Amino acid sequence: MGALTVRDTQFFRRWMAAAADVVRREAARLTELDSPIGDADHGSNLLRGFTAVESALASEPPATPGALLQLTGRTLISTVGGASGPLYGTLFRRAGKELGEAAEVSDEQLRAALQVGVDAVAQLGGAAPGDKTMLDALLPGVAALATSYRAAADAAEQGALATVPMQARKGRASYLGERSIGHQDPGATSSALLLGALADAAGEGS
Amino acid sequence: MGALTVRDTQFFRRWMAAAADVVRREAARLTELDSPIGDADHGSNLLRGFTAVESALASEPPATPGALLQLTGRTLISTVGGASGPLYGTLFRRAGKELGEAAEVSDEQLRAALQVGVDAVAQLGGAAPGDKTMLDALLPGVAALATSYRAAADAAEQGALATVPMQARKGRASYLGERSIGHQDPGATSSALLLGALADAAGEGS
Amino acid sequence: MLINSPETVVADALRGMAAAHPDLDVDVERRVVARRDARDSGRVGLVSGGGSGHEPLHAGFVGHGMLTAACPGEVFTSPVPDQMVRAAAAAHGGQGVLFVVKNYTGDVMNFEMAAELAGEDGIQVEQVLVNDDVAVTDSLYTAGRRGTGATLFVEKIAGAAAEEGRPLDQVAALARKVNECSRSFGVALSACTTPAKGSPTFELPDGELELGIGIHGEPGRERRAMMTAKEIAEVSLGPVLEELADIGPVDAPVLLLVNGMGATPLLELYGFHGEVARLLADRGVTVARALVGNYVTSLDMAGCSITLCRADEELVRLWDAPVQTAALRWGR
Amino acid sequence: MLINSPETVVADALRGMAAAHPDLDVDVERRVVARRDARDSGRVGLVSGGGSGHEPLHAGFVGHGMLTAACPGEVFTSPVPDQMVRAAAAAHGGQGVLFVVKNYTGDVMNFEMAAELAGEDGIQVEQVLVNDDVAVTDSLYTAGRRGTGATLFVEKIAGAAAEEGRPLDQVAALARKVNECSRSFGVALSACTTPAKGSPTFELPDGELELGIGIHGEPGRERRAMMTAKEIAEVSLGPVLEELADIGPVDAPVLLLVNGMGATPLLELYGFHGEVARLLADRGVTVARALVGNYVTSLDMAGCSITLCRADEELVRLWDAPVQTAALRWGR
Ligand SMILES: Nc1ncnc2c1ncn2[C@@H]1O[C@H](COP(=O)(O)OP(=O)(O)O)[C@@H](O)[C@H]1O
Ligand SMILES: Nc1ncnc2c1ncn2[C@@H]1O[C@H](COP(=O)(O)OP(=O)(O)O)[C@@H](O)[C@H]1O
Ligand SMILES: [Mg+2]
Ligand SMILES: [Mg+2]
Ligand SMILES: [Mg+2]
Ligand SMILES: [Mg+2]
Repeated sequence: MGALTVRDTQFFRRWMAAAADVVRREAARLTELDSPIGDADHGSNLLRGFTAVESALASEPPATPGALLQLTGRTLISTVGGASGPLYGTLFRRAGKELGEAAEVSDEQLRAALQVGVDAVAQLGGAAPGDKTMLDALLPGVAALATSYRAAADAAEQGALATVPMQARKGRASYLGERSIGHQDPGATSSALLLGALADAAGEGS
Repeated sequence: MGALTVRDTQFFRRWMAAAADVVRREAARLTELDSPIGDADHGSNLLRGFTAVESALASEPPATPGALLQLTGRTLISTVGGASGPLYGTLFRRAGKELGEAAEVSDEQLRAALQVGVDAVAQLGGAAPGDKTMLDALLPGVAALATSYRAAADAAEQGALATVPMQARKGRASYLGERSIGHQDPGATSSALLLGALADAAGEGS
Repeated sequence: MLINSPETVVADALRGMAAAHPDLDVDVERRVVARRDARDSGRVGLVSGGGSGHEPLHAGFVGHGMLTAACPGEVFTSPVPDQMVRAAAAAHGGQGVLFVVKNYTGDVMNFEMAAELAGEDGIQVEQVLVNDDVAVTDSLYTAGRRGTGATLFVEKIAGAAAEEGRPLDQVAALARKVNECSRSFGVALSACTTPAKGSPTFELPDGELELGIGIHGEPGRERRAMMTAKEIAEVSLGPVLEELADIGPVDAPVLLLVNGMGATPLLELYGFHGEVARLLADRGVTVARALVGNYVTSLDMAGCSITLCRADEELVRLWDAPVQTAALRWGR
Repeated sequence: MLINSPETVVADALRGMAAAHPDLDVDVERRVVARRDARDSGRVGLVSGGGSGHEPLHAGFVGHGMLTAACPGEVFTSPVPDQMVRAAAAAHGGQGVLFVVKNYTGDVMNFEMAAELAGEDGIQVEQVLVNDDVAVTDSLYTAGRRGTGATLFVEKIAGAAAEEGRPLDQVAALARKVNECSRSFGVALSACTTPAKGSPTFELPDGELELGIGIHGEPGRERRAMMTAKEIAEVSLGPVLEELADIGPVDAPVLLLVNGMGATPLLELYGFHGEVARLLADRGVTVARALVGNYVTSLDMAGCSITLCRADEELVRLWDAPVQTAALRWGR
């Protein structure tokens, strides 16, 4: 990751466009994953949310990366509902706040901001690593941002796959007890997709 | 058919025992037949009815053939419900009335009595031959009684098979219009079974 | 199926009704559900019954302002005359009894026999035949239009008239009028499973539906590819409005029943109602009152039916009159 | 499915509710269903909401003596905070608002955010968390017991207290007491089909059932071979009574809800209720009041749940208080 690269608002706009694209493509699969251990709505939840984010970013274009992430977060909170709405909403809102009003941010600033966002998710949801939630993709993913966007996407993807053998302790899947084992967590999967979209925006797509 | 044979109460008792047996054996099939063009209850209706007839005949054994058929008819009316309850009930009740108080009846008397019963069914239900009802088995069956009990059972069986290509004009199957074509009428089928039971009672089983 | 055995389904349900509704007189053995205050009430008794599997119809409509007694038969099987006579006796308040009979061969014949027997017992009996289903042509080639959703309108309105103390001939005339002014059409999105058969009454592949069904799990007149709620509302309302046009002016107010067949979620049924209401508004039909819910069902069938009743002021007033039953309650 | 499209299901249903219930204030766009007489009522406002697909819960319980407003989310998806705040505003009669929140991660977080926002708007907000489902152990290893059937008890009883004009802290305390005294257990005989997925949420072969399900089409804790209604009553009641034993004396009276999951015919549900009532009688539990029907559903799932609430005289009196909503009506 070039230490001198800076990311402008346009970069964040590309990220969210890629995020909306991948959510559109993968919505059915996310809902399918949410079916055996959840309530079969994760894909449609995110589809609704990121479609709304697209319109919001188009109709009131934010001037800075921080404003863009905050608007993204607020929009997700206002349109997604469920568990993932407040969680993803908080992730982006807190990361956006962290970025402040700078017109451009460094990769390191972005990494640090996302780390604050992920910590806020952990705080809000009360989940720990290994609980079979989105955190199991977000934590390794954001940690690997120190290496590269591609590494972050791959680490998140690995983290999502690693949820398969876990027994859920948070969210709906936890109601199933041992029967939650053997299924991939939908939220961890969508987190990996979102970090994949970030890699795409950075030109580090797979 | 030996013109001099007479049929005592015991013969009618055998008939009803054979009827109850065959209904027990064939109830599931009758309900199955009543499923595509009816409401899937004909078998359970008759099972309930003939089981009740068995108990009634056991607990208050009638002294004459006429009384036995009347008790059978009354019991069917009181326990079957649906269309087949009043129809079969009327068949046996009217036939029983026709036999009067004789202790024994000739085959010809029995034939004539059943003809009166069948006419009463036609009257009550308003169906004509070819309407895809029990009458399509009962009418040829009772007509063939003039030949033999076996012939009656066979004619009724043929009559039941002949309902397959008919379009129903009476009963529930008529609601289906042309879609009733291609299915065998459950009531015609049970009528054939009842005449088959009569042949059994007469020692003319197939 | 949530049952003990196919043979005990009806008795088990009556035992449960008795436990849930201590205000009702439930005779589990003899299969009669009756109001406790019928005897010597000086009011006309209103009796209905039919095969079970259509709940809350009829037993759920026994109470103040609606039925006086109900006699549930086996699943999809008309009750027997003995039972109907017992219901008549329970409902007789000295002013005779009206039998509300849905037009099915079995029901008609059994109620006919019961009317004779009750008459012999000294109970004056009138009958009203409900035959509102436009999917069946009322001709020599059928058993006549079936009785479906209009049964609820007949029972509610005749019940209100009986509660007001009107005499038997008037209650019967009103009931007949309600039936004549009512038409229905039903659609199945799935078959149903009777306890006796234990498997669906017919095969309906995903992505297809049956138009013109009755309430006994029988297939309809026609199978079609799946449609949207709006399209289903259109194809269902069409024939109903067409037949209603023969009865009165298009813009006369109607009572509307948007009925679920049993397994259609209320969420979907309300959505369907929205389409029906919009179509009626488009065509200038005024909905005086609407009722949405699972009222005249076919076990676990998914689907819906629409019933319209052209209602003059008197019918609307009687519809609005207080009713207190297990399944329908308002007023007072 | 009887729908126009998965995306419009909730809006379509609200449009239908508006058409069917002119006495309710239905904001289709902003997804709030409210009583028309809330503003400046001087009464505590009672607000609930959650994912759609559980109808009649919650919108069907808006009206005199129960909820002041409801905010239905997408199918099985908690509503968003904005919506909850709008519902709070619609319900605010000057005495603050109580949020009735079923214990699901999403509902809890969204209502929490909404409470903050409403507070900033000057509306005093209290929350009660409903968590009655004994199939889930309330431990560090789960998201805690789910909120299911007890929601109806909480909404009815707190609603009656609000209607009486009691202040927010008392209404909230009562609501919490009802929740603490309530326990539920649910069983699925089939999965359900969400509009978004379009196929059953899990595979359940004929002849098997799921014990310990929630109300979101998720499988339960355990799969078993099909049982009779009596056996299902036994396995369901067992854990409920066990947990209730910690709460009060065995022979204290209870409120009983025998609830259908959506596609279980009323005929079967009453039969099931008969078994539950008998078992409770056998164990010396007095049923003060029983309610049987499809009230807290899971779309077109076949199955049932049992909820018991240990009820002292005050709770029974508030349960009996008049209620006039789309789905629950008595008294007055
Ligand atoms: N307490 C929590 N902490 C972190 N993530 C959670 C928590 N609860 C649920 N999630 C995540 O949310 C995902 C489900 O999101 P979604 O299906 O949209 O919401 P819901 O569970 O309300 O239907 C889960 O797969 C999981 O990754
Ligand atoms: N009007 C009628 N006349 C003669 N037989 C009839 C008539 N209507 C129906 N049936 C006979 O009754 C049979 C159905 O009996 P059943 O299933 O027991 O009653 P239901 O139709 O009331 O469910 C039909 O198959 C037919 O043979
Ligand atoms: Mg989900
Ligand atoms: Mg039949
Ligand atoms: Mg029948
Ligand atoms: Mg959800």
